[in-house]
Amino acid sequence: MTLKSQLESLLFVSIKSLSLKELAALTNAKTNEIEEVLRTLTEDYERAGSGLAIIKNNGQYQITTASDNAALIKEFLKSETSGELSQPSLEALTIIAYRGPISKLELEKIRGINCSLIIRNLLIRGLIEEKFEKTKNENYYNVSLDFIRFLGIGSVNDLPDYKKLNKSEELAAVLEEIK
Amino acid sequence: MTLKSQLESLLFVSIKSLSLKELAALTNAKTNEIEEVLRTLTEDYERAGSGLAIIKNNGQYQITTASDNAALIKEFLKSETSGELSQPSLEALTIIAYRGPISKLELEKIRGINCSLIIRNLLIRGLIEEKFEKTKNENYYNVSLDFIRFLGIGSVNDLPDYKKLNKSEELAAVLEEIK
Amino acid sequence: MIEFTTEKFSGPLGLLLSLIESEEMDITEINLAKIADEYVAYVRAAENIDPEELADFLVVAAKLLYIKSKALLPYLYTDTEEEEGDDLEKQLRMYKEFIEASRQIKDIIAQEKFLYLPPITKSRRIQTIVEPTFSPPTKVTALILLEQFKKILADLAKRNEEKLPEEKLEPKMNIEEKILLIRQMLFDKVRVNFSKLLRAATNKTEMIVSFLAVLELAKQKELIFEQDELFSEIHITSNKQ
Repeated sequence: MTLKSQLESLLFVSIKSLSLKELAALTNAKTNEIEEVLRTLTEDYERAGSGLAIIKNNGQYQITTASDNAALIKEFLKSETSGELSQPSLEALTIIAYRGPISKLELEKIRGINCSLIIRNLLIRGLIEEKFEKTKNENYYNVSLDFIRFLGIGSVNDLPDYKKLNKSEELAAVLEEIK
Repeated sequence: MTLKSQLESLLFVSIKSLSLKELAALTNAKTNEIEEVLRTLTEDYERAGSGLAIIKNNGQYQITTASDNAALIKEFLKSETSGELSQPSLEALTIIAYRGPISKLELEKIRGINCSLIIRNLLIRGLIEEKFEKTKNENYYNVSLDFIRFLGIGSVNDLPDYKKLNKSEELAAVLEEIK
Repeated sequence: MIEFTTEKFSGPLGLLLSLIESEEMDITEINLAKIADEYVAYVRAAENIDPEELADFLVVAAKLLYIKSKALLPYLYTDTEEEEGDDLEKQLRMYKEFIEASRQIKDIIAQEKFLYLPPITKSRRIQTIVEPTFSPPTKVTALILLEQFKKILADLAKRNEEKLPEEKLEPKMNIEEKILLIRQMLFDKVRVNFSKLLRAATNKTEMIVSFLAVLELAKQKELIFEQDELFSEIHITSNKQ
């Protein structure tokens, strides 16, 4: 693949913005060459009226949405994370509330479907929190403090029938299978 | 901004894949118009040797990195590729990919064996999706966008011999008996 | 007989296909008839077949034996019954097409051409939208969570109870039972007509089982067969007297 294509892919997936130096190390190209290609790419996007744009800040590069679409995107992101939860999300949230800390795998075993997207959505809405358990080499999930307060309780222990439901045999049976 | 630009921006920021209907509601455009623009966009990316690609499955769209940069991005993200598929899972997945939407009964008729467990595992891995068909009072299965991404293709239409296997007459005859 | 490992096939059709392919035979009804004994012998000897899957293996065994019996005794079958063998042949051909496709998919997966999504992280979104990141659904309350959780537990309890569908385990008359029955018939009657024995079967599976039982008894030299001319009635008597 061309350097241009590689740079585009890298900026696209990176969580943080990338410097010329970092990009050079990743692609085995020279920094001035990369700088030149990124300039072309930036112009390409502008000329083509692309929905994406390359922004440069402090020598760091990043792909973002084109500024002309800002209003649309803002509206969309707002709608995406507001409003009621879908039934699958509500169920996942419930299980995390009563059984947290719980791993993604455990949650998926209980729900019977892949939960990557649901977890991401709940995380972004600030309803749950992720914590990496070193000993188990896995992420575990809990409901967030914000959500607990939102429910008007002091902790998950105050959830109705918490003690009984937290220890439910049905769940234990399903989770047992994982081991 | 042009519709093309808006679609590009929306796909880039969305947590989940977007359907033509959702995109239509967001952009106030018609679904067939959007479908046409997305087709052009997909071709533009391919022709320009872009680092990005548009993939499609079951009327849902997503924007991803180009398949040729897979090794580079894997290295960069230090992502682990998901585990091996067992032979039975691979078989079931193949049949669902070529023949989806397909019911459990049809799948079992083709494989000659009960597939409950395999379906459950594929659902948890997010490689297939389940949809309840009201008119037939039965669950139907399709491969997911994650499956498309896992293979690095644009849609199921890119699978080898897709047309032939999707429309196989022998298959139709075998499945006919179920009814 | 060739040794098979479970990796080589998955399910009854996979086994059948590996048998046919290892003999380098085409998938035809005649070849299926030839391979029937090998298949049955394998299923009988196999220890690695999941008991829950055994029923599915036996269904294919029954179909194969039906095809075989038809090849051996064509006069017993009318044209309307053609379909059974035709059906298995078609099914296997189609299965083979998907197996070949699955090999190609395996190759595609092995190339590791994964497509990656843009990251959706809080930090990235905050750049676009400066708003508090806690956005709860308005209608959720602790009581709703309780109600949901109870429903989930009820569903789980139901799922845990779900066993194999009953139809899978429908009692089939086994060969041993049939052998006992034939012995009894011969004890009572001295001589039995083969066609009558088959006609007594209430369904195809039972007919196949009867046929197998007769074969088994013949193998053990318990029976004597007499036939006046080709394709005429076969008379069975006991060898024990």
